[in-house]
Formats: sequence, C-alpha cells, structure tokens
Amino acid sequence: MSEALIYQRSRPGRYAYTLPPRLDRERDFTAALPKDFIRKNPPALPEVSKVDVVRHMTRLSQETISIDSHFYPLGSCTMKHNPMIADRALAGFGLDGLHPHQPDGDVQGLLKVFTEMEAYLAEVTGLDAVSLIPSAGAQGEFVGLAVIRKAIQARGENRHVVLVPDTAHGTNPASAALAGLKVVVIPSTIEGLVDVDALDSYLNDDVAALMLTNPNTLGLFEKDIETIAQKVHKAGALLYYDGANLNALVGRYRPGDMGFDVCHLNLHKTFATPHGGGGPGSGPVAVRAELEPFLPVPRIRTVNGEYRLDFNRPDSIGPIHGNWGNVAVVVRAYTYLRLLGHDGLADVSASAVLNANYLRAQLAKIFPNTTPGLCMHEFTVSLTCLSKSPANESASKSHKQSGNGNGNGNGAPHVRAMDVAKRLLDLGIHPPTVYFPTFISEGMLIEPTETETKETLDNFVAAMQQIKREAAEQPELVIGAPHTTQVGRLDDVGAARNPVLTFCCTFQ
Amino acid sequence: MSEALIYQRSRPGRYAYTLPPRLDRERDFTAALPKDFIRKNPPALPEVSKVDVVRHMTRLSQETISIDSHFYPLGSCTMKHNPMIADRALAGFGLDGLHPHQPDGDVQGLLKVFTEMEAYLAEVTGLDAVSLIPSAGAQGEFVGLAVIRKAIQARGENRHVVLVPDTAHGTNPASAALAGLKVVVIPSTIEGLVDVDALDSYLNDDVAALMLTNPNTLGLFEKDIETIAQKVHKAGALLYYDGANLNALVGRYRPGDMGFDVCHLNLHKTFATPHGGGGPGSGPVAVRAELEPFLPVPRIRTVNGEYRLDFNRPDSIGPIHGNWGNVAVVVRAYTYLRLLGHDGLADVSASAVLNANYLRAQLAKIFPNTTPGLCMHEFTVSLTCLSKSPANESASKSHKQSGNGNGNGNGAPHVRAMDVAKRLLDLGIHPPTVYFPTFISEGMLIEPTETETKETLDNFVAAMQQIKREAAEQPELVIGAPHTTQVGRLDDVGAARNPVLTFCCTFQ
Amino acid sequence: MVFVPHTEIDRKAMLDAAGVDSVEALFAPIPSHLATQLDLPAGISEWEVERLLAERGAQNRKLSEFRRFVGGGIYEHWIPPEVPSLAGRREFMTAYTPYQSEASQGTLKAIFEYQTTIAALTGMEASNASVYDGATAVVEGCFLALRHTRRNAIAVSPGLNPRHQQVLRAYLEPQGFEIRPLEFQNGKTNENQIIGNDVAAVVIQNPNAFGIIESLHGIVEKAHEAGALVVASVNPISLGILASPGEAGADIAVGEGQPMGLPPAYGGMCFGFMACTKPLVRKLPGRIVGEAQDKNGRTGYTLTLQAREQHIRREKATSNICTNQALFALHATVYLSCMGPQGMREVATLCLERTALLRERLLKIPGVETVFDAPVFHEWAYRTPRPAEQVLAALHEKGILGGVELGHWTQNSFSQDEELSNAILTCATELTTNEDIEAYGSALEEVLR
Amino acid sequence: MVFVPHTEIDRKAMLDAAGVDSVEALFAPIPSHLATQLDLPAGISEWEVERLLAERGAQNRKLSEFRRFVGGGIYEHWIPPEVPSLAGRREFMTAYTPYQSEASQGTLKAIFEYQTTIAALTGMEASNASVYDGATAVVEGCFLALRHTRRNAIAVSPGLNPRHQQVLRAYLEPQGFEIRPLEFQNGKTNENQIIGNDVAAVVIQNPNAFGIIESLHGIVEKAHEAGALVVASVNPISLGILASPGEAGADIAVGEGQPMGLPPAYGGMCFGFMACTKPLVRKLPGRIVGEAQDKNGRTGYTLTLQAREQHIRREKATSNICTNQALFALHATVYLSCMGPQGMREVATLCLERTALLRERLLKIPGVETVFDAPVFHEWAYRTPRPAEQVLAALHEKGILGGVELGHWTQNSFSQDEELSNAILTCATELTTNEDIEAYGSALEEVLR
Ligand SMILES: Cc1ncc(COP(=O)(O)O)c(C=O)c1O
Ligand SMILES: Cc1ncc(COP(=O)(O)O)c(C=O)c1O
Repeated sequence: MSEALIYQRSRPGRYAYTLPPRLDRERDFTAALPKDFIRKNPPALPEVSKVDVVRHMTRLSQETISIDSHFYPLGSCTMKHNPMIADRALAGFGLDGLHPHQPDGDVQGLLKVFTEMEAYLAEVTGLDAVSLIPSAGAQGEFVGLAVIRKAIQARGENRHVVLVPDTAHGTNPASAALAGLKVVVIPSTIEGLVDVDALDSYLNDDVAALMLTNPNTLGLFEKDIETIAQKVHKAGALLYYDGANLNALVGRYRPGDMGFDVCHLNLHKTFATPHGGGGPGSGPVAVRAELEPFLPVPRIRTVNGEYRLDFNRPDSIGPIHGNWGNVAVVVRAYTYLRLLGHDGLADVSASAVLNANYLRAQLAKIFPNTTPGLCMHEFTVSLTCLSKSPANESASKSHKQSGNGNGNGNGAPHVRAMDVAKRLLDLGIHPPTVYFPTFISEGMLIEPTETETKETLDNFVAAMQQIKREAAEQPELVIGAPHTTQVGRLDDVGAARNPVLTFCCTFQ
Repeated sequence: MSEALIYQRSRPGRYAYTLPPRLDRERDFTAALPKDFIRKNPPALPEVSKVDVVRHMTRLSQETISIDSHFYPLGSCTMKHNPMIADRALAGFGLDGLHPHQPDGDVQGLLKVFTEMEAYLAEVTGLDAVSLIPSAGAQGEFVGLAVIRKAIQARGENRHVVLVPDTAHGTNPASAALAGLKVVVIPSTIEGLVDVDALDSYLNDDVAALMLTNPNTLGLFEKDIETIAQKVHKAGALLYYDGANLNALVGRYRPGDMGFDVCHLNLHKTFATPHGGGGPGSGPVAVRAELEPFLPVPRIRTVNGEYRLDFNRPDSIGPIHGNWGNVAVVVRAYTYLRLLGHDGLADVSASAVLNANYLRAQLAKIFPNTTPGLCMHEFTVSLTCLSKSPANESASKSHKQSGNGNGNGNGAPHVRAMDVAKRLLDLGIHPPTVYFPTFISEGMLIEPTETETKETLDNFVAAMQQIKREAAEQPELVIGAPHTTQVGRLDDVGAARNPVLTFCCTFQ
Repeated sequence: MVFVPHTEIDRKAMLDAAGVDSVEALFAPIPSHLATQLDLPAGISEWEVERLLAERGAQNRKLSEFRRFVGGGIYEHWIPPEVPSLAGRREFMTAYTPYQSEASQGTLKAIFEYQTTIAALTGMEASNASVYDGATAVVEGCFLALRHTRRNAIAVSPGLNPRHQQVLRAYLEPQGFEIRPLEFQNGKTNENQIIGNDVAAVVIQNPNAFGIIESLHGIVEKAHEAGALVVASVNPISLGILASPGEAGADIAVGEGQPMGLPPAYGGMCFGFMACTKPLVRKLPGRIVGEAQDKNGRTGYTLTLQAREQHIRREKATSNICTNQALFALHATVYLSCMGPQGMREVATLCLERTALLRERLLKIPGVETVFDAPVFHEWAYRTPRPAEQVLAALHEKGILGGVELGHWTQNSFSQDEELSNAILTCATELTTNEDIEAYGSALEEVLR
Repeated sequence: MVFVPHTEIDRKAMLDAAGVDSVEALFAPIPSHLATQLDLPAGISEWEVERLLAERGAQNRKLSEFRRFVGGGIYEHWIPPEVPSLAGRREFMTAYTPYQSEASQGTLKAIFEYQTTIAALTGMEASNASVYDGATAVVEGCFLALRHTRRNAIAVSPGLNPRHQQVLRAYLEPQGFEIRPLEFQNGKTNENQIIGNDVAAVVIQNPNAFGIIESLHGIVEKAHEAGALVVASVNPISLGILASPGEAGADIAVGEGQPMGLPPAYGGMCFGFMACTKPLVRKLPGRIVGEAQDKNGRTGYTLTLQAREQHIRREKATSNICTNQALFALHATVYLSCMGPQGMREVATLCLERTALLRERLLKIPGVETVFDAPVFHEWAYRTPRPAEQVLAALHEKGILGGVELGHWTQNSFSQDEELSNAILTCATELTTNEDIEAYGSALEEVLR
C-alpha cells in the first residue's frame, strides 16, 4: 500500500505540537502591530496528529531505497557505507549547541577541528591551503574558479576561458559560467581521455584554466596528466581538479603531485558522509600557496595560541555562505578521516578499484561494450547490444547515439539502458547512473565502492545476466519494468508540460 | 524480497567491529590460564561486515509491523502512540551513564525521579505505597501476590487460595502458582462479569485474595466492584487489581477507591512506553499502607535530605531483580505522566473509551455479536456469524465454542476469527487480539486506544465490512489470507512437532 | 579495515578475476612515481575516535551553559522530537537525489510536501527543493530576476543580513552585475523611493537585520512600477503572524530555513528555501519535484523541469547547483507538519511576546536606549553608553550571551552606520523564560553601573 | 491534549455514533461517586518536560565524570554504534510480541537469530527469547531443573552474584523449595564435593562474583553423578575465551545480557538469557521462535512450543512470564553480529589483559593484597588495611570509582565472609586505559599513605 501525501491526512483543527506557555496572558502583542503587517490567511500547512506525522514519515522512509537498505552502485556518486560512528561522534562533539555568533573563545574545539581538517585535506590533495566552507561540489567549483579568476586578474591578465572536456559533469561548465568565465569544450580521444595533441590548439592567452576530473567520468585515469599539466602551465593557465572521483586515488595519489593547482573535494563522496536524499554535501577547496589569499572568508588565524576567525582578507573572493557551510558534514568527514588514518584511506582506494575491476571483468563477459582495460573506481557499460536489429548492432559501436523511443522501425523492440535500470529495481538493486556521461551511448556508469562484498557484486552480475536473457526472450518484461514498485514508469514529459508542483487542493 | 537470516550473509573472516588497541603487545595473558578454562571452539556467531549488519537489520525493521507504521488495535495491550519526547528526555536525563554500584550520593536525581514516581502512582491508583521494580505486569503480579502471602502469614493465617475469574489473563493464575498459591476459578455471568452471588460460595478461610482486571478482559466494568470488595474483605481476603486495563480509567477512577488492596500497573500500556517487540515493560506494584513493609527491597528512604537505598527491611519479600527493574521504562513513563498531568491523563481515558465505543457502535452495525452496551476502552466481537451453515448460525450464539478446522462438514467453508485477522493484514491493519478471552467464541478483542484518529477507525470499519462481504462471496479469499505478506500462514503444528529453534547449519 | 568487507580469500579471487596479481597492479594506468604515502595520523578504533571528538567538543562552550539572546540569522527554537527522529531515519539519510523515481517515492513525496508547505508559508505558487542556505537563496533569487528581466542591477535594502549582502557581492561581481543600496531610514527601508529602470530586483528582508518589521506592500508597488521584481527574504517563523511575501505581492520569496526544526549548529545545518510565482517557475534553480502519472493512471512523483538544470543545460543552466540540502528541507517538512498553521501562529506570537518583555525590561535600565523606534519581531537593537564589545564581554562572564555586536557585523555592507557602534542586537524566542529576561536585566544593570 | 487527535467536530460525531451526549456519559457503568480528580501536577509542554528531565539528570554524577573500575554484575563495554541505531529503530521499538507471524517476520527472524547466537555462545542447543534479567534467569533455570528432576532442593555456589542468591530465595521460598550452599574455598567452588540426591540443580557462576574463573568440568561431573542438573550463570563477554557451559557439560546456561551492547543505565537495561540442552527444550519458560513452512513451502518464523506458556497452560505454565526483554535481546543480537567470533575473542582478551595490568599496578602498593589467589577474568578483589568504605570514599573524591565494597554486597548471602570486610572488587574492561590504571594506582597510594 502506497502512502498518500500528508495533506491527505489533514483535518482542520488537528495539531501535533506543544509549545512553552505564554508569559503574559493579559496583553495581545499581535494586536499592537500595524494591520498591514499581519498575515491575512493562515498558511495551508498540514493539520495532523503526532501519530499521523510519525506514521506518514516512517512509511515514506520505507518507500525510499537507500544504501542502508540496498546496493546502490550509482556511478560518479560514491554511494559507500556511511559509518554510524560518525553520527554518534557528531552528537558527542555537541555541534548542535553552538551558535555562529558566539565569540571565538567559545568554539576553540570546533576551530581546532577545522584547522586540523584543513591540514589533513591539504595533505590528502598535495596542495597547500584549504577552505572548508563550500556547501557541495558545485559550490567548490564556483569558489575554485572565482579564486582562479581573481588570481589571474591580480596578475593583470584578462583570461576568461575555461576548457572543459566533453565528458565533464554538468556542474563544471555551469560553475564556470557562474564565475563569469566562458566555457570552451575540448574533445576526447576515442577511449574517452583528453586528446593531448588537440589540447595545444585550445591553449591560448584567453585560457584561464583547464578543468578535469581524474579519473574522469568514464572511470579512466588521464595517464598523460603530467604532460597536460605542463602544457597548461606553460600556456599561463591553471589546472583545476574536480575531486568527485578521488575515491579511486585517496591515500595513494594526490592531485597536487599531478600538477593540479586548485581542487575541490566531495566529502559526501570520498569521506563517506550521508547524501541525505540529495544533500547536504560539502565541497572543500584546496589550492597552491599562491592562491591562498583569494580563498573565501572567514579564514582561521592563530593569535596567542587561540584560534580566531579572520574576515579581514582584502584579496578574498568574499564570503560565499551565511555561515561556515555544512559544518556537520565536515565534522563527520573529520571523524571518518581520523578513524581510517593514512592506512585506512589507502585501503579505501585499493578496494574501491578492486571492486570496480572485479565487477568490470565479470560484466565484460556478458556485455561486450564494457570498459575494456583496467578501470579505476568505476567503469562504463554500453547496452546498445540489447537492441535486436542489425542496424542497431552496428550503431552499438558508435558513440553518442541517442534516441528516445523503444523500437527500431522494423518491429523488434529495443531494450534501452533505462529499461535495464528499471528492471534492476524489480531485482532489488538501485541502478547505476544511466546516460551519463553522454559520451557512451546507452551507457551505464557503475561505481560499486569499496564497502560492498563480493557476494553483492556477484548478485548484481547475476541480475544483469538475467536481464540480458529477458531482453532477448521477453523484451516486454524489461521494457515494461519496473513491475514491483508502487508506481510504474512515470510520464516525465507530461509532468514537465503541465507541472503540478504543490498539493493544490490545500490552497483556498 | 524477503530478507534472509544474517547467518546466510556470514563468511569466515569477515567482521564488523573495532576495539581499542592492546596495551601490552608482548605478553599473552590467555596462555597463562589453565587449559581447561579455555574455550575449544569459537562460538558460531555471524561473520559479517558493517554494511551487512546495517542492511540486514534495516530490512528486518521494515518487515515488522509496528505502531509507528500501522494501526495496531491489539486488545488488552494498549498499543497507543509512544511519544518521541520520551526518547529524547531519557537521553537528556543521561540514564545510560549511571552504574548501580555508584554511591547513592551520585544518583540523587534518579532517586528523586523514583520517589516522585512512586508518589504519583500512589495517587493514580489511590493506594499508599509503590514499588517500581517489577519488570513487567506478570512480575508485578508475582510481587503483589507474594506480598499478600507474606502479609497473611504475618497475620498468622494460612490462606493459600487465589480466586481468579474464568476471563482472567493467563499470567494471573500462573503468577498465583509461582507465589505458591492455589488457583480456584470462579465463573462469570452470561455478560462476562463476576457472578457476585456465586462469589459467596468461594469465599472461605482458605482464600487469600481475589484477582480482578477491571475493566475486565472483555472491556466491561465490574459494576458491582464495591459489593465484591466488601465481600472479599469480610471474608478476610484481599482484593488484587490487575492494572493492564487502567487506560480506561486513568485520571478519573482509582482502584484504591473501589476497594482494591494491591495493584500492579503496566507502564508499557497505560503510560505509553514502547513495547519493544515483546518487552521491556514495567509493572509497578501499589499497596495499602499496611502492606508496605512486605514490598521488595530496595526501598528509598530520606536521610538528612538525601535519598538512600534501604535494603534493611526484615519483612520484605526480598529483592526480585538484580538491580532496579526496567529503569529506562520507568523514566519514560515519568516523562509521559509529567507531560500529560492530571488533565491530560483524564483526557486519555475519556478518549480511549470514546474511541472504543465509537468503533463498537460502528461494528455492531455489521457484526451482531459485538459487545451490546457501553464498553470501556475495548470490546469484543464474536465472528461466529461468518460461518455459513445454519448449524453454525445457532452455534454462534453459544459461548466457548471452539474447533480448529475450517469447514462445517457439509461443504461450505467456515470463516473463522483467525481468518479475518489474517485478511486484515492484507488490508494494512494489525489485527486485534483473537481467541482471547476464550470466553467469546471466535472472538476478537479490539482496543483502538486514544491516539488514533476517527479516519483510522473508519478505515478499520470499512476493512471489516469488506471482509464480511468477502466471507460471504469468496470465502477462500479470507480463509487463504494473508496474500500480500512475505510468507503465508505458517504451519504452527509442524513447527512445534519438530522444533527448529536455531540456524543449525552454523553448528560445526 | 573494518569498512572493507573482503576476506583474504575474496581479495585473491577478485584480483584473479580482474586479471591482475596484486592490488598495486590495479593502479598500473597511473605513472608509478606519483604514488605516495600520506603523512596523516594512523587509523584508530571507533571508541578512540568517539573520545577524540568528545575531547574536541569539551573545548567548546555550549549554548546550554548560558542564558542566551543571540540571533543574527541563526535562531534557537523548540524542535519537536519527531523532527530529528523521523528526518534522521537512515533510509532518508543514506539515499541520494531520487533519480529513479519508482524506487524513491518516499523522498519524492517528502520533497513535494516540502514544496507545498514552503509555497503555503510564503504565499507563493511554487518552490524548489532547497538551495545551500539563506545567503545563497538571496543570490539565486537575484540571478532569477536578472535572467527574467535581462537587466543588470540589483537594489538591496540595508536591512538585508549584512553577511548576505557580502555573499551577494561575491556572486554577482564575477559576472559584472551591479549592486546598489535602497534608501533606508530609522532602521527601515523607505517605502516611497523611486526604483531605477535598470533594476532587475529589489531585495528586502523581513523582519530585517535589526529585527524591524518592514512594510512590504509599499516597496513592492514601487518596484513593480519600475518593472523590477521583488525578492523578499523572510524569517519563516515570523510568517506565522506576519504578512507573507505572496500577500505583499513579492515575486520571489527566499530565506534561511534553519529556524524550522534545525539546531544552531554553528550555522552548519542550514538550507535556503526559495519560492516564486507561477510565471517564474521555469527559471527556478535546483531540483523540483512534480506530480506524474504512470501508464496505469497511478499518481507518482518525479524530478521535473530538468531542462533548467546543469546536467542538461550545462553552462546555460539556471544555476550550477547539484547536491542541495534535501535532508534539512526534510527536517523542515516534519517541523511544519508538526506545527501546522496553529502552531506556527503560536510560536510567532510567543516570540513577539518574549521580545516585547525583554525590551521592556532592558529599557528600564538607565543608559539603555532603543536604536530604532519601530515594531520588531524577535530581535531588537539597543545601545548603551559603553562600547558594545565590552558590554557583551562582561555579560558573557556572567553567563549571558547578550546578542550580536552590530558595529562589527555590519562592516563592509550597506548596513554600516556610525549609529551602530555601541549597539547590540538581542533576540528572544519562545524558549526565552521570565528568569532569562530577569537575569539579563540584572546582569546588564550591574555591567552598566 | 496533543496525543488525542480529535477535533471538536470528531468528538461530537463520535459521541453521537456511540449514542451518548457527553464523554461523562460513556462512564455510566461506573458508580458515579467513584469519580475523582487526581492531585498531580498539571500537564506541561514537551520543552518543559525535557528541561525537567535534564534538571533531574544534572543531579546525578555520571560515569563519564570518573575513571571507573566498577562491575559487580553490570559492565561498561564498547557498544558499536550500529547497536543502538539499528535496535533503536522505531519499528522494532513500537511493535509488540509477534503474535501475527506474517506481519512480524522482522521481529521473528531477529529473535531466531538471537536464539542462535545465544546457543552458539553458550554452547547449548536451544535458547528462549529472553527473561527479565540475569537474576530471574537464574531463578527460571532452577525452576526448570526442579520441574525436570521433580526434586526439591537447589545447591548454590557462594560464588553466585549475592543479589542473585537473594532473588532466588525470594522466588523459591513461597513454593517451599530449599536452597543450600555449595562448599567454597579460596574464592572458588570446591570441584570435588558430593552433591545430595535431593538436589535438582547445582548453580554455579563463571567467572564468579569475585572475578575468579571456576573449574566447571569437575562440578558438572559431580552434579550429574547425583542426578542433578547444572545451571551455569555466565558472563557472556568471557565466553570469547572461556570454556562455554556447553563445553563444560552444563545443562542450562543463564546470565545477564547487559554486557552485550547495553549501557550500565543503573542496571535498568538488562535482560536474562537462557539456553539449554535439547531434552529440556519443552520445559523452557518464555517465548521461543521456531522455523515453519507455509503451504507454498516458503520458510518463515513463528512463536512456537506455546503449550508451555501461561496463556495456554495458565497455572501449569513453565513460568508466568509474558512481556519479556525483547528489545534488549535485539541489542545483543546486533552486538554479537558486529563482534562475531573474532571480536568476542578480542574483547575478552582485552579484558583479561587490562585486569592483569590493573592487578599488577595495585599490588605494587604497600598494604594492598589480593583476597584470593586465583586466575580472574575482568574482576579482581583486593584488600587494604583500611575499611573498604573509607578507601572507596577517598578514591571517589579523587574522581575514581574504585569498585564494589564486598563486605556490604555479600550481606545476607552465602558469600558473606569475615575475610571480605576490607575487600574491594575492582573491574577492568577493554575501555580501561593505561592512564586509568596509573591514575587508580597513584590515587590509591595517596589514600593508603
Ligand atoms: C564528476 C562530478 N563533478 C561535480 C559534481 C558536483 O558535486 P555536488 O553534487 O556535490 O555539487 C558531481 C556530483 O554529482 C560529479 O559527479
Ligand atoms: C490483562 C492482562 N494482565 C496481565 C498481563 C501481563 O502483563 P505483562 O505482559 O506486562 O507481563 C497482560 C499483558 O498482556 C494483560 O493483558
């Protein structure tokens, strides 16, 4: 039975709150306000009992697939186990009970954690200075690029182009635009790496930076990264590292050592903090020493052995958050880092890459268009082979093919990557990322993470094998999937055409 | 997909713990022990990873129907909403970090809560002294009866009989036996109340006590309770109150005022503490002042304004628990009591009785054999009407009919109370208590509690109506229920014949 | 390592299957001289890490050690116990953005409910699924207006949280947009000022950074006359009694969501809410959930209007936001469900009452005077003859967090003003007691004596 | 009242349907003069009640304020974070006894797993679903033996937790069963004593109340020779390295389950575990879960062997227990799943090590001597020339909970002995650090100086 919206439980006059009593029952303080200050219609919020709220939310939680309940190999998202000790340590730390306007002297413990964490992340990235403030990867990108922009302006230069590979995550170009920079897309080689030779023709006096994810969004390491770095630096530009995929390298290799100048991390990926159904995340930015002055305020300074917040940084890009970003995420990540230590982190990347390669090797036996050689922490499978027509068979070799319908014009239904994804739901598995990067046609980007057992991976392989068989023998089963969920495939096009974005009946 | 046992995830060498490091890596302290002290085979515990434990237990929780997810009108169990504030207040109180061997001076706050709670419960019951120690209702019964036994011995008498109505809960006679007393069952009137006239013939010099639940297990108030009390007292016996059903009266009527001498409460019912999938509960015992010396040790004494535990009570029945019973439950109940106050408690019983009578009136329209007049917090429905044969129709009027099979000998399948219960599961409702009290044939004992909304009750009525229709039109649908659960009806007889009580494969 | 589940046997079998003979061999694609070992502490046990965090925590002084009157953008309110218990359920916590709708109806329904409650509270027609915080919500609101109007300037009330002003500047500068202040007198935005024709949006906060309740209607009229949109940044708790942005005619409502069920947490558990009128919906940034049908006509919920977003539109997207603050938005949804319209009205009333009582008490003290004489919601600014920094430090010693020092806080913002150098912004909420107020009063008396 | 969801309209409609015109009328069956109003405090808000409990709590001194060496039946161990998080999930908490198996497979599987882990740990063949606590587990073990052997006496080792001895007496007395002590020397049960022919069970604890490891095998042999059963009360943590009751030949294993993942909680979060050999299964008290098949051959779990229980057998039941300690048993199941055989071995080893180091350190202090000279597990008794009460009080002042005063604790039990009047029972676990041990050592030196 699917749970209805909480508004459907609403009845006028019901409530689920208690509040402290009034102190002065005689006076009416609202009446003293000018009339046009006052709300005319009470907000149409749910009117429900405690039991209603509890039952509703409990059921909604049960209607949500999560790492705690399912295998969740969502490529590019590093859906690893989120240790429960981080919840407890955070509670024990007592973050809840601190206010940002308390004097610095009251929060020395927190500022110490920040200071240590900045140093740890500098060591992890091989860079010199870190800001923990950005709220997620994308904000980290904006900050990193804004820093680059300011640094280049400070040099007296007017570079305004950011080079981005065609395989890049959407936030990369979007952040560049936000930072007032122009995006130029550079092509990839047939394997999906930066075309090093072609790169030269893009590097000119307008180029402020090249943004790379490494391993890239196909799970491949840019093996020529050092050459790339040289070329970029020689052209007077900076090299930006999108750290979304650091889980492949953490504890073993460092962006700074590869020649990157600026980098953001995704603590909600590599450092195992919960994704929260969409957030919060945390996207610290690490930079080389020369770029430190441009980092967002506040910075932490030590004065007479005490930590102090420093807002007085004339070159800073300014503050980028009302407070200090997602502090709770930072403290969890700190817990994780200390728990694992250098040894544990090196084990993370080793096992993440092991799991990916094991799964890759097993799937390659079933799907010919699986990443051919060694991958890093994730890999791609192209599922064009599931379309039956010979026309499609050949198309399966070409990249970037797309198309929205099932069917090849001569009757045999095509099974597409999205169909496989939906069918996986029936088999109790959260699907991998589909159709990203678009570089792979009918692509799945699969990131098992290091915290999954061999049995879980084997179970995934068996499911994929089953679906391949079904695609051949009863394609409708796959195309019509999912069958076991509370709703079938939803009409996204219809939803976007006439958007219903709120429970309207509640508006009088 | 149904979750397998955790042992089925087990792989030799996997683990999910971390522990502090050894302090002395040189010495082997185990080797120093005599060999026959040492375990030969390691215990066959699960060997699993953290993700395994988390995913397994998360899924098991989702496979458990609970108040937080479903309506749960289990008669005699008072499955009311368990306020979340009690969890938080308990954590804020800091109970976890107290040790029973700390000196009394370290636990003054706790002893104050105990002292206050004893006084509150004395007020709630209308009696004089309370012991909070019993771990559940049944232990409360044992304590209450052991107190009565000792008190009677102290009088120099040798009464050894406990009178118990045929409608009594199973723990009543079992506790009497445990307390070394002989159980004599007294009959009920046709409505299910104590047969006051018949009572006289049972009251003699052997009788130590009469044990009653009031309202009784049919949800009916013993209207002649004062007469009964007089008779019992006149016969030199004591009157025991099984407080399982106090939710009907709390804040409005008191056992002490009715003439009861000893009483236990079920904090896990009336005072809204969670039932924990079977426990823990808490079953405080309240007594008249003259019985106080016999209560279990420790008692709390005030010495120079400090609370002190007192073990030196020569007349006490002794300690009945290794420590102080289910303290966490007591603290939660204290929170609930303070939160509601006298006004809130009176509202509890009013609304519990209102909900029961509303539901009773609605169901009476569908099922003729529903408690006819006003009930208290719960009521009974006899479902004999769902059997089709005329033979059965008449049987439906008689009490105590039983029988294990479906079928009436001439082909038409009988739908029994258990079938209705199972069918309710398909409709997303936890069934009421079935076949208790046995006094009602094909009986359901329905206790909605005060925390359920009218819509939830209406939904239950609709479900019962639907099942009645199904029973007439497609009885197999009901008899074969449940259909939507991960397993169908289990073969209890087979399970008891060849008990499999552990996951055997794990034993080498 | 405990979070890697492989036994030695597993590891061997997996390496074999992957066709390599060691873990190191898996890293063959990486130039070997890049390998390094980190200079970080060694791993420790869970017990040790818990102790470590407790030790660090013990070096803080927690709010509970004080009587506190501090707001300035982050507020302490009663958090119903259902909020953390339910929103903290690990299924919610450990899921990600609901890309696969059928498997995430729980999250999707919760976001849809969130959007509905935010729209209801702000009096708007649509809401997104959250942005990072109140400051970036202001920023996103301005970008929306800039995109919509194709103009280049933003007019900001000096009553906007000074930090939000600075963040706005950091975001607008790179693209060369202009920011200018609105006229502001006696702690209030002048309702009758003329708005320039190049202004994309007027940004106004209510109650403003000094706690003062703004007259939204007037400024909305002026803005609309000039073809500008109005971005109203509001305190959600105040909307229990104060006119909503929608009622006042604003186009975009934004604000900091933390007061709705989240702890102060050093400002580290924030989220920005963002709602707008219907015509602007397709320009909203971030995730939006909509209702949809499956082929059997069953209703479900799904991420919608994705053509706005970075993963489709890349550099042309309405924002770069990807990961948002979903979990905290969920907290707010539970909060608003518990409170309902009645609870929201009551909590706002209690804030108003406590603040009035605090103000009355402090104004009895010789030397204490009000900075601006206007109705306030739950913050109020006073001035004493002594420098604010000293007064606050002296109160701190007496166990009182007296408020925010306005002189410092408003530096580098349009709010900066000589008048504020001795001023303190205090705050009272429903959690302020009579004893708190009296303690503040007598402590301040001693300090000023 | 917030927990009653009825609006006035609901209430009216429901009263109408029930055929009465007021709530009072619903209570018509009760003589009206019995109605009363309670003299209790008035209801308060959640915030106030939370403050009240915090206030009461602040009047306690928590373990975390001390270095602590206190056991005596309740022990502080590392609790993996998964234990409270998972066992505390509200579906588990707010369900009741799984009477309707199909709807409660989660609870039932968890209990089945619990039974399996307890059987494995104790080396027994079956386990019930828990009883109230360690003390009542001993009681239930004795009743089982009394029923099984139809004899009338119980022989108890003075090494049994003295409180458990007293509880046993409180339970056996009413039915007239006899309790007598076993011979006990130098802190250990004499292995070679003759057991009487009227003895239903020999009760022995391991490690015993003085921390000393008993030789179970010998006493088991003697008991069995006399036709008596052996009830072994064991510390579950010790079973990581010590011989299990099953290995030693015991018939019934019982014990306090608190060390398996539950906090000290003033002894208020206990449960008794209880396991036995196959022949005794049908005489076990309490709930038992068994495997069962449905008609499609699917395996499920269900309450079984109910013919033992009070709701069927009434006064002839094997026990009166109904509500048990299921939630705490679930904590233990999660604990044992996290620990596994390897973790259990390690935690036991760490306890042994810390206790040895503590003993060595304290024995260096002039005046400190061991009470019994025998191998101990994680508790150890020492004696000083000063009265134990004074020593403990002095240590307490220095922030050390030094242990249990044996003189008082053993009063009114077979364990009572002149020798113990100056004796203190200390305890070390895996959570004891070098600094703790050193602090205890130097504090005790000062106290005895
Ligand atoms: C490669 C890559 N870059 C950037 C991002 C953006 O990070 P966030 O979602 O934290 O803003 C992501 C996240 O999905 C990503 O996968
Ligand atoms: C009427 C009645 N009496 C006694 C009991 C026993 O209480 P407990 O289960 O707490 O031992 C119950 C509980 O189910 C009951 O319903």
